[in-house]
Amino acid sequence: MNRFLQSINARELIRPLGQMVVFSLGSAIVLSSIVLTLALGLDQTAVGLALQDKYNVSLYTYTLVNLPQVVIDGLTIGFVYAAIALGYTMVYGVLEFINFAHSEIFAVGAFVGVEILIALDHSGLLRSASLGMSYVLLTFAIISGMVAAGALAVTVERVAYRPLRGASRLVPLISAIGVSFLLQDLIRLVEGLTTGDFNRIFPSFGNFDQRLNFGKLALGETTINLGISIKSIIVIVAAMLMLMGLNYLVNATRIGKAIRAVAQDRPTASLMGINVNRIISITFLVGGLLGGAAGVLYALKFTRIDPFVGFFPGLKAFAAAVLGGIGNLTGALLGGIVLGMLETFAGSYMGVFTMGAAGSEYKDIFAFSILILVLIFRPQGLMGENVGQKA
Amino acid sequence: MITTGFRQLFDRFNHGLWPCAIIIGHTLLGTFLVYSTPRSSLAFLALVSSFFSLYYFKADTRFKIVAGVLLALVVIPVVGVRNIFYLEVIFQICVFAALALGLNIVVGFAGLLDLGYVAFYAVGAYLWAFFGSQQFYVLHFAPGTQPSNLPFLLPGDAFYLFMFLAIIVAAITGVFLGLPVLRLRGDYLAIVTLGFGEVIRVLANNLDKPLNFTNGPQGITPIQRPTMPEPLVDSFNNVFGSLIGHQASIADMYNVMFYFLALAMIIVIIFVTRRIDDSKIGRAWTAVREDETAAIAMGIPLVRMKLAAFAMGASFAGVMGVLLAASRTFISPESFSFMQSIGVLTMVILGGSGSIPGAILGAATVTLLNLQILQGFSLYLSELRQSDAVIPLINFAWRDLSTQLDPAKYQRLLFGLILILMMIFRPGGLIPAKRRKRRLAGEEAVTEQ
Amino acid sequence: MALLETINVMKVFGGLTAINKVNFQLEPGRIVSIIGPNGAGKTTFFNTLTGIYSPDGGEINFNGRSLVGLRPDQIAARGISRTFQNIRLFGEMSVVENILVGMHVHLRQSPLATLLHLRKFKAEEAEAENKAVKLMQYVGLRGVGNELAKNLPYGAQRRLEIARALAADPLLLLLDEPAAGMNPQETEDVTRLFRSIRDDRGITILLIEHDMRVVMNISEHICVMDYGEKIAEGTPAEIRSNPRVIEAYLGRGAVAGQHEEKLI
Amino acid sequence: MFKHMSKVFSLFVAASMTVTACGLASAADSKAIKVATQSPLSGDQSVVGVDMKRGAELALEQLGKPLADMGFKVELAPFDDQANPDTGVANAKRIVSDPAILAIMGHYNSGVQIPSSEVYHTSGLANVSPANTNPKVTTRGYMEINRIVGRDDVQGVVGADFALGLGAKTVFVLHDKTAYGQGIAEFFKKRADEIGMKVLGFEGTEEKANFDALLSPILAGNPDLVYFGGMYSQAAVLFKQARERGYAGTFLSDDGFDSSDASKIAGQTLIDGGGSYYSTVSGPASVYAGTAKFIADFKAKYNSDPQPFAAQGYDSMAIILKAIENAAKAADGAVPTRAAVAQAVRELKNFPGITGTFTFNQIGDPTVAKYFVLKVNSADPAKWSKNSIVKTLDIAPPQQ
Repeated sequence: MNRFLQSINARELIRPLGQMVVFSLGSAIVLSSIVLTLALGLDQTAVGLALQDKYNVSLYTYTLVNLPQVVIDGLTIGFVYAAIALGYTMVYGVLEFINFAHSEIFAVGAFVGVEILIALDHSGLLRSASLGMSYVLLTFAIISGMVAAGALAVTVERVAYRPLRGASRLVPLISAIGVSFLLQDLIRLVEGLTTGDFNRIFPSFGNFDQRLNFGKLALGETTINLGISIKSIIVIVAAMLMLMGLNYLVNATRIGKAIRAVAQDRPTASLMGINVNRIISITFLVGGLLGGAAGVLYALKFTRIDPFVGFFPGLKAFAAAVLGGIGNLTGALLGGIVLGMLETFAGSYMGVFTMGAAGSEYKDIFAFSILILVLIFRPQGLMGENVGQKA
Repeated sequence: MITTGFRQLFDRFNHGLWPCAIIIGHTLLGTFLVYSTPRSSLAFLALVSSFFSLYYFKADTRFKIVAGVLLALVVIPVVGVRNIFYLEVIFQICVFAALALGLNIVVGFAGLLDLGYVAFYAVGAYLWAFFGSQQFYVLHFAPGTQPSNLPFLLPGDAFYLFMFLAIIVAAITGVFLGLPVLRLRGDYLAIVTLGFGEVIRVLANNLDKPLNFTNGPQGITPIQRPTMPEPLVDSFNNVFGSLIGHQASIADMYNVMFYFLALAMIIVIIFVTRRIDDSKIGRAWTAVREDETAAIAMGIPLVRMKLAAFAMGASFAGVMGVLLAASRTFISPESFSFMQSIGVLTMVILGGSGSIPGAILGAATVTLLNLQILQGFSLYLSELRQSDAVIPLINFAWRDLSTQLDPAKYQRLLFGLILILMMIFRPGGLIPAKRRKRRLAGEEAVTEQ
Repeated sequence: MALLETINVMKVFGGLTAINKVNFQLEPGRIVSIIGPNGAGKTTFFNTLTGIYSPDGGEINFNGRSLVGLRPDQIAARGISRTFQNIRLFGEMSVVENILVGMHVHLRQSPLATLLHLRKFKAEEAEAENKAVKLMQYVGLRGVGNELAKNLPYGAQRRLEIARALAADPLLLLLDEPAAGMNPQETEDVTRLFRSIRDDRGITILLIEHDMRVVMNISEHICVMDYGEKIAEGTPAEIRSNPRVIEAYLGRGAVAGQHEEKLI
Repeated sequence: MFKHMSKVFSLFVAASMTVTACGLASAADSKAIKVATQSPLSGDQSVVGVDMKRGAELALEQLGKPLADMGFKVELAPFDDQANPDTGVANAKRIVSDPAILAIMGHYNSGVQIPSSEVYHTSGLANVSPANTNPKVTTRGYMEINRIVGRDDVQGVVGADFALGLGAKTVFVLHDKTAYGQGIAEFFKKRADEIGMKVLGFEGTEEKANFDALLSPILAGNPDLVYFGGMYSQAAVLFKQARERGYAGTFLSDDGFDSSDASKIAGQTLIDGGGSYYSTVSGPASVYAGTAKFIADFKAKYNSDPQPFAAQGYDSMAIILKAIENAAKAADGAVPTRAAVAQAVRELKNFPGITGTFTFNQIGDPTVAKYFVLKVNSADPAKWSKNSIVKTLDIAPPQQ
């Protein structure tokens, strides 16, 4: 036991935690100062007056009072993106390949988790569960989702990607797009045949829907409840655990060492006696496990899932991974947080700042525009290394 | 074994007068079948496939041209006016073939994976939709609240002008998008173009405020069509009326007209593509696709060449957009989803990336599958389900077959399967691209292997 | 005046200095080799000359004009052609087409002429094709004009790469290990080819090569690099006896031993 | 590999031959009539589209008897428009080219209905739309095109008037950025402005899950009422999240909200605070006995609750069957022409359906649309049908 404890490299466990704090605070401070400056500048213009007319508060006060909640919301969705982005970045780091089907692997995880909970709900177990038990059941659902998604990811790699290794880059990417579409309809087919309906709803149990309130902030005639729901906390904590676990796996274990070796130089790793195929399978397995967990967490947070549920979160998470520097685990975290924050800030304030001309319907575009901008000025992403082109 | 047998059979008949006889026979058989069984999918397939025997069999070029012209300009319109569904299918095959040819330049020639290709289609469609409708006078109304009886901004014949304008506007959009993103590596480019496709769709969906440019999700209607010359209708009816069995109405003639326009566009596109492919630009594209570093070291300006490919692909899509807007008289953002981009990509990959006949075959196959065969199967299953039929051996009543198993529902599954299987088993596509064999002076004859 | 001149050229990757203040002059019409142990920065030097890497300091002048800040294609258009250490042909294109790609910068071909197949377009294409066939034959390839480049045997691929580079009518030809992987007979053939390229066409040649027989046989001048720096320069005879070169190749101990020997 | 391909190909050819053969066989029946449906059966909108088709299927099964007694064999020909105008138009042309098809029930998306109905119009094929609320559907004035749902410019107004009646002074209007949802929301906003309510914000969103960003301005304004134009699948998620963040006001939505899944998603949050309401044309069980029976029958047959517009699908088919019957009687039991069927649809007077009593005006809108506003009474999805009527309105559509 003691030997085991010693073998755990404490620093590798703590490091990502520190990074999370830095990234969260950093992006919160930067974005907050931007919107506050904007608000101050626009306070006396038509924008401010229009708001005064409707809400009876100055633009600056409105912006300031809303800030804490916006930051909390941004962080929550940011961690969801980060959790999905880890799967993309793992695979990309090793194979330099965009696993386009990761979003559907995520969806399968969500479906398996939710179906298990629905079955438990029908058996009455869920409603009678104590608080502690409900957490156990949730964990069980998450683990089931992980196992299913992990198995699927490994299968997909074996069937649709492995035969294409060594072909030009676009070939496996197109195959991955194919897998993504195939899986969407397969989920639909299976759900349709078994349940007759593919819209599935996360059953309500435990205390996950409750909200911890931190206090009230006065805004004109109304007050804003500052708080965070328990399910959001679960999402954040789980995402943190996932990142820490992954970080540890990659940086402090034998398998991690093998994964890094394969990522750096596949032929050499193979010469050193590493079973490259096995390591690649493990990479997909890990990516799938993470995706499955993220799927169940997503269903917990947002209640309703359908076979196409993976597409948009997947796209955003991919954008997050690229933003942070794809192939870089810390980058995925940073990218997720930054993207989540940006999106939430844009969605929350754009309508007010543009007097309703452009509102939260543009938040997806906003995320993509940022991605394009970053890629133009820093193609390797925020934390990626600049790898020179080999001639 | 079947393949070799088939090939031997093919070779035996592919010389002398056989090809001419087969082409004529095939066309006549197809026409006869369609005539005698006006709603049979198979008969229609037989007719459409005669284009491919025209393509595959070796015959005198002049004969092929005459046969092709007769088939495209006489047989198809006549059959199409008799049954407008056929004409619609052919029209859509033409539209998608044009799109596939455009995307083929980007993906097949230059090797740039563009997942947002319909964005340019949308640009063309909305260009004409805005100027060719009343939308200009609706700028200050929220969607749905405009008064009726507004005038049109431009006469319908401005359509032809806008077909040219769309080439330019779509090309500029292509350059505008391409400039920042074409420096990116191939797989990043795929995702960024995917994002761009979404951006255009979301813009189309949301630009109904502050000024109502696109009418949002309600879409723009009515969009004008070019005027139909009366004499054309009359002469068509005079010549073919008896063959068709009834008088073609103006609406029928519009169908024929848009089919002709789409066909003309395809011919122009093929002509342009082949000429460009066979010049220094085409070689530069292939070089860039094969090896960017080597290409740039040979003095090929990478970004400029990629931009050229992007702009050219975009302009083809732009023209087809204008055509679509006019033929439908209605445009809404739903036509420009990611699904459409993937559909066109599937056509290119299925037919053969970089192959012109491949792109057309891909477009024809996917469109036929989607509009005719899968729907046909579903309808057939639905009929069986409403009958008392039973599968004999296992004693399974069709009535109990779940509607979840209707093939028409699984378009995505089909696209996915095509993409995966083609990549694994036949990455070159159904008709792989071939390099042109040159007759080289001073070279001794090259022996075929 | 020197055809190519580098002044204090630097290239740094991360913390690693791949080329350190290299000063180098290349007189027109000569055949010059760059040698050095693996990882000495030779290929990086080529990549910096051809613009694939932009230098982190220093000047590169070619034919009297600076190359710094130009894109690789612009540099190629100025008259520098190259081959690659690990052959980089356009595998799916035919042999002739590969050579035609090399002529890219010299072909006019306005869009209009291309689309309408005007007479000047056809004439230019025919002339280019002729030239390509001649080039093919010049480097010793016969009867393979319509073969796909990827289907050629190894030695032929090397030759094709040289033909492609020559197609641009360069002033300077950079060859990166052109004899790698060849048998002695083939090596002798290409060596003769290089000399005739210089003699018949007046093209200056700069090559990286490990095969010392080739280097000593063909070079009029040799430049030696180690750890990103130019450590020696001179005629083959001078280089052969230069102690720093021997040290770089054989390690410090060997040189010390040699000195001891002399002392004794 | 190629060998496999040819095998697949020959299988494929054989299969399509069977299809054709059977198609030919069935067309031979002289008194065979088909009614087509078009709705999205695949893709993410198929949830609604499939149930629309099922509604029609159920109607044919239950109400096909009079025609069967006259010796007709009525078949359903369901088409998948994939929510895509291109597919819709192609299907439309296929439908009109089949002379056995006498009428069409469809579509879900106005974006598909409008171009497709141009085809029905040129071929004189009667179209009864169960779901298209866009005014343009009927304002083109086509003889063949009818709908049984109220127009955007009616339902939006109903919602706004009701909100005022509840005493709401400030509202926040949201919609789902579809032709349907935005159409209703635009008219809600317009009416709200006219009758003096303060519209704090008007936003559309395609988001399906994470409404946090959208909720910030709503909670900051704390409106008396939040209106959502669109489907329950978004509205219920949004309402739930708003309530969890402490919003205490009232929710109001449109007939897209009329699904028990809404309370499966949002549960208790619909009851808390100011409660939740929705306007609908589909009468609740207490008014229309047919509705309760429909829900029960639907559940028995398909093992799931009907989605919004399933009942309208049922009614559309019922109207079509009745019209065919009338036209056939007028033709002395012969197969009626398409024109006669289209005429018969228009001429129906006070047809009793499960979602209302229908008479069409001269452009094909129901002359009087009966609107109910219902209040969600229970967090239990099973008790959705017990939702109570709080208001009933009879509104005639604008005459253009």
